[in-house]
Formats: sequence, C-alpha cells, structure tokens
Amino acid sequence: MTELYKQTPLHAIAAQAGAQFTDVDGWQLSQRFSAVEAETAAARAAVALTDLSANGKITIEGHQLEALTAAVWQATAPAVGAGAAADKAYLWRLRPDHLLVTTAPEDVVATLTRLNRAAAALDGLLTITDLTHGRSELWLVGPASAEVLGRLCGLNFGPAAFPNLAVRQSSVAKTAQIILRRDIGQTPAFALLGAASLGAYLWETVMQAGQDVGLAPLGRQAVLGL
Amino acid sequence: MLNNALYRLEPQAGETIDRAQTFTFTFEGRAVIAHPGDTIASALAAAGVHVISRSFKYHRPRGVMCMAGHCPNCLVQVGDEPNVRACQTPAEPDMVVKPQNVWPSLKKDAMAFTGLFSRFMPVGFYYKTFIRPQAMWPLFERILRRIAGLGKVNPATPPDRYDKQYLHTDVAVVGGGPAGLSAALAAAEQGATVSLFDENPQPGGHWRYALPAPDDGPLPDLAAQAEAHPGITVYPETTVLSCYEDNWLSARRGNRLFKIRAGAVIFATGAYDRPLIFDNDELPGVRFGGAAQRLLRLYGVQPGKRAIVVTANDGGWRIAAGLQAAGVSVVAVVDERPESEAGAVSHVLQADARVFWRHTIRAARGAGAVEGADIAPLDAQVRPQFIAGDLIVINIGLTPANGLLYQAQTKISYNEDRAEFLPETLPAGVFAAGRVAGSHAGATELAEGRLAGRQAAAFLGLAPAPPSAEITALAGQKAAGPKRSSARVDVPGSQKRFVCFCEDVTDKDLETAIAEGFDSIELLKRYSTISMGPCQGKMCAANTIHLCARHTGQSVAQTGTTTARPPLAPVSLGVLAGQNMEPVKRTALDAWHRANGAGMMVAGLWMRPEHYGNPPAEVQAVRERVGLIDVSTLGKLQLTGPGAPDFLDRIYVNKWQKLGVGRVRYGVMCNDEGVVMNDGVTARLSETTWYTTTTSSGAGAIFEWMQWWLQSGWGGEVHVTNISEVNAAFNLAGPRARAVLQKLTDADLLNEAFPYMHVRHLTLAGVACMVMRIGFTGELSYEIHCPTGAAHYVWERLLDAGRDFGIAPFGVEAQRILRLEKAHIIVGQDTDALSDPISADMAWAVKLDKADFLGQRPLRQVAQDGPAQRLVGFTMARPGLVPDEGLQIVRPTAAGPEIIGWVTSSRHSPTLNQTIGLCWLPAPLAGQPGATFTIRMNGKLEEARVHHGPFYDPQGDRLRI
Amino acid sequence: MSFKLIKQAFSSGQPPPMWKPQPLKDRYDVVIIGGGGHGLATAYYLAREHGITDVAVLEKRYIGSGGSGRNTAIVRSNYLTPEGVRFYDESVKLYGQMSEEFDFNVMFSRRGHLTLAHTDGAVRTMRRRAEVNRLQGVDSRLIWPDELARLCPPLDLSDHPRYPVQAALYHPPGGIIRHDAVVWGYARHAVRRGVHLHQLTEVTGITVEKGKVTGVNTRRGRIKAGTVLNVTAGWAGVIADMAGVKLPIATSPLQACVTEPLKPFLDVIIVSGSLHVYISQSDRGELVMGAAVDPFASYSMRGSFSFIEGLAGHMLELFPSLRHVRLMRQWAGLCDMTPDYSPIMGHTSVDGFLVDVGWGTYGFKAIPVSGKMMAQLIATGQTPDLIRPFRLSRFEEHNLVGEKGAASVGH
Amino acid sequence: MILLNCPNCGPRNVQEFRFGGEHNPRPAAPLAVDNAEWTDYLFLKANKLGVQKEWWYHRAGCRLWFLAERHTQSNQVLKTYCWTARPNREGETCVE
Repeated sequence: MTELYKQTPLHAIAAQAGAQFTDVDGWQLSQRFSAVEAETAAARAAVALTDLSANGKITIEGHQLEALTAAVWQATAPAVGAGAAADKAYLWRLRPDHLLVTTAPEDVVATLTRLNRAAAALDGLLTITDLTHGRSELWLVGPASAEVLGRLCGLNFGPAAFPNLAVRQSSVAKTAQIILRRDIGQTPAFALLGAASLGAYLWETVMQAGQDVGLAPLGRQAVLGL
Repeated sequence: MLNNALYRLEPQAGETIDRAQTFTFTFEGRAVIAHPGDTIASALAAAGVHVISRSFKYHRPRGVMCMAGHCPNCLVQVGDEPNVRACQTPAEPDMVVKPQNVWPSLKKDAMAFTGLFSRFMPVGFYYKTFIRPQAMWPLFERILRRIAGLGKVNPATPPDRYDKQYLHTDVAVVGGGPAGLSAALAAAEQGATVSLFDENPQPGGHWRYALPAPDDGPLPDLAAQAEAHPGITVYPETTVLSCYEDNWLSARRGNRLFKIRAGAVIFATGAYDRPLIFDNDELPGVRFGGAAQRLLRLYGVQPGKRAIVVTANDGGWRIAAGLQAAGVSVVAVVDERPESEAGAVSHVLQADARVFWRHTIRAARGAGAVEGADIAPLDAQVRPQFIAGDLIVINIGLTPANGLLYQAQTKISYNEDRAEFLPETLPAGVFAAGRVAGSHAGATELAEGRLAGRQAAAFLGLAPAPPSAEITALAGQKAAGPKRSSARVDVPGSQKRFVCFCEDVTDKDLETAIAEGFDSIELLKRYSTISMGPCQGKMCAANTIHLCARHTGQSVAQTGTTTARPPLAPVSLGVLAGQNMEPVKRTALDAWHRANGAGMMVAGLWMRPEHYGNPPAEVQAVRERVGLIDVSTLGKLQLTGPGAPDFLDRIYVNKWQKLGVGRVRYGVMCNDEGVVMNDGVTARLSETTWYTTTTSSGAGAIFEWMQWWLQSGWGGEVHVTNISEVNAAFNLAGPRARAVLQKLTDADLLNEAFPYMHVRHLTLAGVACMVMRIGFTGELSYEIHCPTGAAHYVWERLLDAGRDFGIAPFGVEAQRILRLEKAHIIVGQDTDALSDPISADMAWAVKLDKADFLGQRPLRQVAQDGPAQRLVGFTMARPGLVPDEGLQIVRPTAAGPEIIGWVTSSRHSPTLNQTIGLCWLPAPLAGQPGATFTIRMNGKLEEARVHHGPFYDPQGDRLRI
Repeated sequence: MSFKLIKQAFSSGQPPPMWKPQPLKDRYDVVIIGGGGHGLATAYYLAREHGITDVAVLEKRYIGSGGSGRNTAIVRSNYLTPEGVRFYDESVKLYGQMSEEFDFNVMFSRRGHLTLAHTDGAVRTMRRRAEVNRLQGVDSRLIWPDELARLCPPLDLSDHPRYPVQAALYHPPGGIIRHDAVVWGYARHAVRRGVHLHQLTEVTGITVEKGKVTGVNTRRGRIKAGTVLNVTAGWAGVIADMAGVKLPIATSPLQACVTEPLKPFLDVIIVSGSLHVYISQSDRGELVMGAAVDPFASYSMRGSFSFIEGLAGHMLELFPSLRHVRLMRQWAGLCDMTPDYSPIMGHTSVDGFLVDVGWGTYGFKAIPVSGKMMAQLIATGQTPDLIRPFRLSRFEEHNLVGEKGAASVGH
Repeated sequence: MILLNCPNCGPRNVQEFRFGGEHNPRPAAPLAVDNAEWTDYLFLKANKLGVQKEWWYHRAGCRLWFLAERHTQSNQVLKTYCWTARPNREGETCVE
C-alpha cells in the first residue's frame, strides 16, 4: 500500500518552508529544507529545529512497570525523571505509574506487540496506548538549544538540573509538553512532545523565539548525519 | 544648531563618552550635538539647555536634578515613546526629542499661568470645585482631560521585537557597586553560581563617578575580577524591577525581560540623593551631588559655571573640590554642621570661596533657572544673604534604595542616629549590603558585601555560616562610620516648597490635608496624591513621613510607610508582554479547509470551518445526498479496566453496566449541584475498553474532572487516558452515506450487521478506523475516527468516493441548523450555569434508581418537585421571522413586561422553510404544545408557539435506513 | 468654583476637618464592622433616613483601606439577571446625585462602558444582557465594529488579533468615579449626623448569647451592641467565624495596575469578556487596567508578576499602539467570591448579626444602594424586596441567582 | 510567583498548576445527609486565614492531583503530598 501517506502535524508548515519530503513507513517526512551540510553546520554551531513527529510514542499506565520492563527488555525501569536506552526503544519514567516508550517510526508495531504480550502475563491493570499520532515531536538540536528553551519554559535547563537522558513535563510557550533530553553525539538535543493540534503553533513560536541565535529548520537527512 | 561646546569640559578620567565621534538629534526642533555614550540629558546639558520639561500641575520649568532616573524632571517624548527619562536614555542619531504637555513651547508655556492661581488650587481642590451645576461637570471634565497627562500615544506606533528569558541562579546580586561586586565574589568563591545585575552600562556603582574618601585607599578593580570569575555572570544595563515570593525576580534589559528564580538574593542597590525642601527647591539648576558628579565624571559636562554647594557631610566638600578641579568656580559651601563636626575639609577650596558653617539654603532665586541662593544661619533669625551662582548642589543626605527590600517583605525601620530607613529583619534567603544597609565608608561597604556573599552561600548549604562575632564586629564598624544624612528635611520659607515634584505637592498642602482629617500616611497619600506620580515616591516618600509625623505629633516609626509596590522602575507593556504567544489548535485538515473556500471561526483554542460559502446548500446536501464535516476537535477519552462501568455510572446520569460490546450510548454528565457539565457518546469497544467523546470545549476540563474523582477517592481499577489528538474524526452524514462508505471497505454495512448506535472497527482505504453510527444531524451517519496522521488521506478518499453521490463538505453553521432541526441541545448554549438535565428536556437520560452518582440528590429533588423552567422547541407565528439568540421571552403584566424566559437557539430551517428554535419557558407553559407566548424583538412582542420533539423526522426513521 | 474654596483661599487658618475624632463608647445600638464604602453608606442612610445615630463604624486600619480603596472604580448596571440589573441601576442613579448631595465632587464621569465579545457565544450572552437591561429600563445595546470604531478609535478591530472583536455590549450610563471621594463623602456626612467613626479599631471577637449577638471585642476594649453588621469584603469569613456563622465565600485577590500619565485618548471603558481584561483612562491621564480574579484563593495582597505579564499581552492585542506605555504601579485587593457571583445581604442564623458581603469583583458599584437597603433592613427588621434574592438562605433553598454569566467576566 | 513542590516532579512555578479549592470531602452517602450538611458540602467554605489544606492539579506537568498545606496570608507552602496511600518519589508513604 505504497500510496498510503501519513502526514505529521507540521506537514503544511514544512511544505511552506520549502521542505522536500521522503516516505518512511508510510509517513511523508521532511528530508531537507536547504543544503544538508548547511543544516548540519547550523545544528552543530548554534541550534536547529526538526520535526520527528513520526517517531513512536507509547504510554503505559499501571503499577507493574518494573515487572513489565524486565519482561520486555530485561532492563530495570528508570526512576521518575530519568530516561534509559533499551533494545530499539528509549524508556522515560514520567510518574511511578506512567512510563513513556519512544521508538523509531518503523519499530512501533513490534514494540506494541511485545508490550501487550508481556502485559497479558502480568496481573493488575496495565493500559498500553499508542500516542504516536496524538503527539507532535519537535527536536531542538545544538549548543544554544537550552537557551532557546529558556525563553519559552521556566524549567532549569542547566547541565546539572537537566542532564542527558532526563525527562520533564512542563509548560512550553503556554502549552503542556513532555521534554526529553537525548544528545546526539556531543550535540545537546531536546525533544518536545505535545498535542498534535498545537504542533504548528509550537514550531512557529520556537522559530521566532530563536530568531536572534540563528535558529533554522533541520531536515531528517541532516539529523541522521549528526 | 546649539553650541555643544558651551559646557563640555576637557576629557575626564573614567568618562564614558567617545569624543572622537559626534552625531545630532533634535530637541524641540533644534539640532543638538552628542557623542556616543551621551544620554539625551547629558548632551542637552553640554549644550547649555537647562529647562527640559514642565511640571504636571503648575507647569513650572524643570531640568536635570538627579541624573539617575529617579525624579520626573527630565521626562521627554522620543518619537512614538512617551515619558522617556532623558538622563538614563542613550542619545541616538536622528532621535526626535520633544518636551511633553507644553503649549506653544517649553519656554513660553501658556499653562504656566496656573501658578498665579495656586491660592485657589490647594490640595484636593478638585473635590471642592465643579460640583454645581451637576450638568456642567462633563464640560469641566473635558477641559481637565485636555490639560491632563504628560506624553502622547501615537496610534500608528509600529510593532517591535520583544522577548523573555528565564534564569536560574544560586545567588542573585542586585546592584554592581562596591558592596555588590564583593558580595558576588565572596559567594562565587564558596562555589555558588552568581548572577550580578547592574542598571548601568558598566558595574562599579557610585565608585564610577564619586571621588572616594581619602581613607578609602586604592580602589581594587572588583568589576574586572567579577567579569573574569567563571562562577559569576554580569548583566549590565539590566534593571531589576520586582521581587516576589520564593525570590522570584524580574529584570529588564532593552526589549528583553529576565524572569529569575534565585536561591538567595543579595540587595546591594545603594542609595540616592534625598531632596531638601526649601523655597523654589525644583528650580532648574538645583542639582543633587550625585547628578553633579555624574555629569562631570561620566560625560565631561560642567553642571554649572558658578556653584553653591549645600551639604551636611564631608562628601559635599569632596564634590566642591571635584568641581573646582574641573574648572567650575565654587562660590560658596554651606554646611549645616558646626565646623567641629566636619573632617579636615575647608583647605581644598579656592581662596575667594565663601564658607558657611551652621547655615543652610533658605531659597533658590532666578527666573526659569538658578541665578543665586538665599543663605541663612540655622541658629539665628536674620535676613538671608543672597549669593549669585547658576548651580546649587544639594548634598544633605541619602535615601537607601530599599524598594526591592520592601517588596521582599523586609522589616525596615527608621534609624534615628543615622537619619535613614534601614533594614531591621530580613526574610530567609534575602540579604542586604552596602549603602542600602547604611554603610557609608568604602571599606565597610566591601566588608559588608563579602559577609553577605558568605551568608548567602551558607544559606544554600555551600559553606559554613560566618561566625556571629564577625557580624557584630561589622555592625560596630558601621555604627562608627561616617554619617551621610541630615535629619533636617525642610527649611521654612515664604514661597512654594515642593515635597513631591511629580504632582507639585507643597509642604503647606500636606499640612492642610492633615488638618482636614487625612492624618494617616495612606489617607494623606490618597488625598494629596503625593508619591502617586512617575517617581512613585523615590523623591518624596521619606520626607513626607517626616512631615506627617511632625503634624500628627507621632514618631517617624509610628507614622509608618506606604506599601512599596512593584515595579521598582516603570516598565513598558511591550517588554511585559514579550513575544506574542497565543496558542492556536489546528485540525489535521486545517490546510485543506483553507484551500477549499472554508470560512474559519474561533472555537475555544481551535479554528474550525464555519461554512464553505453557503450553509443552507450544505444543509440540503446532508438532507438529500451526503455531507462530510471535520469534528476532530471533539474530546476523546479512553477508559480501561474492570472498574470502568462503575466509574461511568458514577459520573454520568445514565446507566452503563449493561451496555454491550459494540454498542454506543449518548450520556449527560452533571456536577453535584445537578448542573449539566457535558454530553457526548460513549462506545464499549471491548469488555474492558471504553471510548468516550466530550464537547470540543469540554475536552481538557472533563479529563481533569475525571482524574479528580479517580485520584481523590473514587479510583476503582480504571485508567482514563486522553487520546483526543490521537484520532481525527469526520461525520459522513446523509441518505447516501452508506453507499459512499461501502466504496472504501468490503465490510457489511447493512443495518443488521451495523445498526444505529453501534460501533465497528473498519478498514477504510487501507486505514484502520473506528466508526460509530450516531445521529447528531438526524440523517444516516457514520462518525469515522482515524489516526490523525492518516486523516488527510482518509478525508480525500471519502470525498473521491462520494463525488458520484454529490458529496459536499459542511461546516459548523450547517451542523447547527441540522441539529436544531432535530431539536438536539448544545451544552453551554442551550444550557447555562444553572441548567439541570431534567429541565433541559433530557429526563429520559437520568436514571435515578442507580447507586450514588454526581447530581443524584438535586436531580431527585427536581424530579419530585417538577422543573420550574423547561427547555422546549418553538416556531414563529410569522414563519419568516427569525428571533436572534439571546432575545427575552416576555409576558405583559400590569406592572410592565415580565421576563419569563429567553431564546437559546434559533435559525431559519431550509429543510422545513420556517423558523425553528429552542427556548426556556416556565414549565406550565412549556408543557402545552401549541401554546403561544411572545418574544421581544426590536421593541415589539412577536408571537411564538411551543413545539415538542424534533421539527424534522420526529420518529427518527431516517437514522435507521 | 465652590464658595468653600474661595473662603479657604483667603483665610489664613486651615479648612474645617472632614471628620472629628469621637470617644469610643462601650455600647451602641448598631455596630458596623468595616469602614469601607458599604459600611459608611449604611451608617449614613441609618442616620439620614431612619434617624438612627447611636451607630459606630469600626475600621481596623484607615477608612477605604480595603476593597473600596483598591478597586478600579467602574460603575455600571449592565448585568444578566433582572434582579441584578434593578439593583445596580438604583446604585448608578444614586451615584449620579452624590456630588451635589455631599457638596463634594466625587467626579462621576459617565463615559460609556463597552464589553467586547470575541466569540459567537459571547455575542449571544451580550445580546441577552442587552435585552434584560432594556426591559429594566437600563440603556444597553449590542453594537457592531463600525460603531465601536467611532466610540474607541485606538481599538484594533482588524482580524489581526488572535481573538478578533465581533461585537460589544454598549452601556452609555456606565462610568468611572473617584472611589476614595465616595468613601470620604459618606464618612464626613455620617459623622456630621452623629455616627461615630473609629479607625485603627480592629474587631477581635463577637459575643453571642443564646443565639443572639450581644457585642464585639476590639483591640480597644469590649463594645455591647443590639445589632452587628459584618461588611468586611475580603475578610467576611474571618469576621463571620467569630459569630459562628459559616459563609459560601472563598477569598481571592483581585489585582489592578496603572500606567504613567498620558495625554487622554481613551474616553470609554473597555472590558473584554473572553480575554478577562479591562481598561479606562483617569482624568489625570493614567490608564487604569485590571483582569479576572487570581487563579487561587489567598489573603495575600502582594500581587504577582504573571498578572502584569498576562494583562500586557492581552492589552496589546486590543491596543497594539500601547507597547511603549509604561506600567507604573500594581496592587491588589481581596474579593469575596460566591458560588453564583451574587452578593450575600441580610440575616444570618445568629439573631442581630447581619451581613452585607460576597461582593466578588463588583462591590464598589453597589455602595449607595447597599447602604440604603441595609439601613432599611436594620431599621425595619424586614428584608427589602430589592435585596431579597441575595439572602444567605438561598443556598440551602437551592435558589441561586444566575449572575455567573455577566459578572464573572464583567468588571 | 510561589514554588509548589509537586510530589512527583519536585518544585515548580505555581503557573503550572490548577487550584482545586479547599479540602472538602464529599459525604459518603449524599442521600443520607440532611440539607444543612449537604449545603455545607456544596457551597459553604472554611475560607481559612491561616494554614489551609487544599487540592492542586499539575496541569502542565504530570497530571497528578495532590494535597498541599499553605498559609493563605503569606502563600508559604508548608508541605505537599498525594492523597492515596501509595509511595511517592521519596518512597515515604503519603497517607491521607
């Protein structure tokens, strides 16, 4: 079903910004906006904004998160506020009874299956929900990402307060967002997961906030190259 | 062109101007030469312009007095910007600077005549005038408003870029003078991250322009040390505006606003010159010691040619020496103190300078600017002696800049010995150092700064607390230190002595106000308007307390202070607003709607298509063929777990236990007052998974409402997850809906397989969707919920499939007509904050026999007593007449028209070609179909008739085809 | 130019005091707790219309130190329910005659009050209010952007703002007044008619014997009284507790702010229903602005930064040209918030202990009529019809007044 | 701007939260209580000038409803804790 096209909430804005699209797992994703080298350089030197809303986002509610994590990934569930790498997924503990699992677009279905199978074997209520389509996922990549976020959110983005592989939930540009930090190599990078309907507004607001530090759009190809 | 060289001196050590470059700006139409680094006021002073503004009430001439942004006397209009402080605002090429509220010109201001009638304009005079005749008051008011106000707002002001930055710091140091710099260094040395804020271009505080006392020794270059220290971030040109709970500070730099959360705050905000009250104390040419030194040392400008220095401390003599060294002839130094109390000072003066001990100034003399001063002894009643001069320097004391300490809820009390209001009890995490805490010697300021820095680090647990012996030692050192401030606040005289420069309030006005009964400091302020102007009491608050104490016979401490309110310095709405951030929600089809002729409308945070050009045609499409509407804005909540049925039973008025898998039911939700909160359909997708929809506006609120009950005691084994945005939703409605849907799936869509009020998982054009057969529009309709990412694709496949069947998109307006034809209510429009479901004609949904549910008790009462008012349908006697929504239903009575209800919904129905609507009526009247009543329209009473049930397809057959 | 002023101009002595200090007796027929507009007005009308002068007004700080001195002095009667409209309209009429009655210019400036509607729902509510008003003989009508542009040129009526203006409820008799002058006027004339005014006299307890109030304890000693009136908006619950009466009131701060004085350009009062902000320009040229009540209950009058940030953002949506205008001062007062946004006036379960509280964000508008009505209630023992809908017992009778629609967004 | 210590997320600006009103438990059996007690639950408020027990909701954050004890004059928050008897972040059981 190749002509099956899923669009991210940022599709219209990316098209306006001159994005060239590519097909990944049925999604039309913005491959690049300008020259990939220029985009990569901007991300490394200052800060860039990219739309990865096709990434998998699964939430799990319940009190057996330790048991579930052990069963599915043979890993220990991270403590509240922390993130951890797992096989084909990252685990982020939002609350003692809430776990967020993020994956690449192509690994969502497989991860859901493993989770549901493991949950069925455990007693007590576990609710596994695929939020992939419900949340936009914008990434701020680059050394100035913390400064730009510091113009939109009251959290402390200093290295000690918000280390790599940490998760916080707060208000960003007056909208509720889950904020993940997952650096790409040495380049600091923060992901904003929030209501899909607010994705375009958030993109426009973040772009304007970072105008004076040279914030520019970043395509998928440049991200993979970082 | 004004002669720029008139008052410009030779280069001064430490001046901040770049003499190599010049540019011009205009003041009242005349060109003024300035150097980069000049402020508007320093350039004007260099060009010999003494009068910059006119006072608010008597329009008296005013010029530079404080040179620190504290007094109102240099307020000007700069282009579109009103009320600019000329002494603090850097001059820029081609600036258009104008005086404010003067006519025809600054020099010849027509309103200056009011000074002649001041006898008829005592304090509070406006309460005693323009009373009779009452009808004339609007005319008088129009005159008052024409002469009121200072700067002008330009209606065509272009936009500009503003932004905000949050900061987090262990220690915030406010004020980069000697005390602040040493505090920052001390705290950083204990491992704290420090943010140092200073309102000037460079830190250094009063050391940048004041001549240090001889015993201060070499002044260490603390500013360089602070800027070099890795733990310290210096923020120059940044004014801290406020301090709220838990050390939440705000500060401004240009168009950027900082919002700072500090672990500990050290206020080293220094002190500023306190005025002395005497005859004509605000004549241009009267300048404070700080102003004279700033003009001299920072901008290389002579504050005057022939100076009379009035002082009460050794600092005044250092200023005289400084002026003299820069070529200003000092004609006299007048010191309140006896010579015995002064340090070794008098030798510094030039021979012909006259020295007066135990003397003070009785009056400033001159027409429009200082031409001399009357000097008189303090201990003898003799005629004052006139001394010619063009500059009077007032240096009799300092007011600690404690506005932020007051905001931080510090207990501040009057120190009789030092004649200053000093901090007594500091809240946890708040510290004070330097001149704001009463230190007036360089060494003490540095020591107190270091101590405060170590105390702040200790408060944060980074270091041990300094020993108390050190604290008491410093206190002793401070008490023994030099006293800067005189206890004398005024000198009696015969002309006008201004206490408040912003509002032109004299000491006589205060005395009169107190005599009239306004004898508390707060009542005095409100009646006389003292300290309510642009400087917000910086110039007048301290002196007013002294005068109030004197006239009420209380001590200064008993008199108390008025509440210090943020912001410390005025801040523009643009800076406060920052970047415009107004969240807007867009559905996945937003771009498609706008590209296909949709007229969009505001719907809460969402934007939705109101119509696609012709709502009646859209209604007709749904009634006769098939239509498609985007309802993605609906709230969508997933309930999972065995506890779900019980929970639903508790929060809805309906029953859910026996709803079969695959079935859908319409539900109404109330609160414990029995008021309708929300409605929507709920589908049972599996034994333990439910899918509940809410109104668009209710989505967030209902999720929080459910979480409240779950997390505060009703939580059985159930989870509620907000999946409103996971699915988009469309309503395919019309007699040909099944045919269109069938083209996208091979599932059996006939009634037996997929009956009304049922839910099925269908794959449409390859996309897994959930489809419910419900009937808000009254036609055969399928509400398709599909993953948001695939929404655009599914929507277009539906339109393609429907082309042969005459499909048309329809908007909110058409939907409102369709639902009204079925008499379906809209919660929030047909119901308000007092409507219960029984009165709103939904008694059928309320199952009172259930166990406890929200609203059960009041609804049993309503069911028992019968509703007083009911929501019913109506039609008009004249079918073409459509009463606007909100019109009142009125019953004529002897005592005049009585309101008995109102119209909540009304439209012309294209399907039935008549007016239809819903309204609230008294229950007896509402209960009789066909009964008549009158709606008040444009002053006339128009007849309407009660109608029960749907206007269209009452049996609902079309829903079940 | 009043004769008083001419006399004052040429006499060397001071003008007569507005009110003279009086001795604190140990017993009064009526003790009024709260020296704001409502309390002083009640005392004034007791003396003037019912000849009851053995009255003491007890104020813990200075008169007008509570809500009366902190509000933004808007006077209007364009409410939603018929009961509300009749009540506030009586107040507007009394304000109209006040300057002459007190020979003291309270500067009541009728300039027109405009409540903006930014959504179709808001337009519907405004039309409902306009119709209810007109039926009570109150001048209010729905107007559209063309007329709105003439009445308020600086307003941005384009579709540029996030929530474009669709219509407005125009209420010409609405206006602003010098709120302190109202307090001082009532104080002077109440004292002149024999009422005792005691500032700096904080009530610390209320004595009740066998279900009847017998007096109050203050920092200056005990005072016996036949009737005690609680008229302490903001602290109503604290005072009622002293008498063992529980009220349906949560105390929340209401903040306001003022800008530096500008040459007058805004001659009407603008209130935005959806944005919850309002603005008017005083006769001194300052823009006086405010917004909705604080988001959480508190007795703190310290104010917040988020208030001026939010207000500035919305104000620039309505008036983009104000971006340079400088905010000079912010403050806060305390409001009694009731479940149905209507006041609580009349008897309580304790005999002789009366209340005139629950005034939310709109108490100032009602000072004259409340004073008259409470005076009549105290004098006659009967609740006047005009204020019967606001009785405390309405909550147990589940007979709430539906002002929620108008008052919650209006100011 | 006060700091509110969310039991799950730690100290956060109060703007992230929604105030839930003073602690006012619903009668276990609404139909069994008399009109006075029902009116007290629905409408009357302690509205305490002092330390008040109240509800808060972490709207922009973890969506936890929790209890706080705050002095209503100074806005100083003395403690915050969850209602249900389950371990919060510090492992201490917060029992209502």
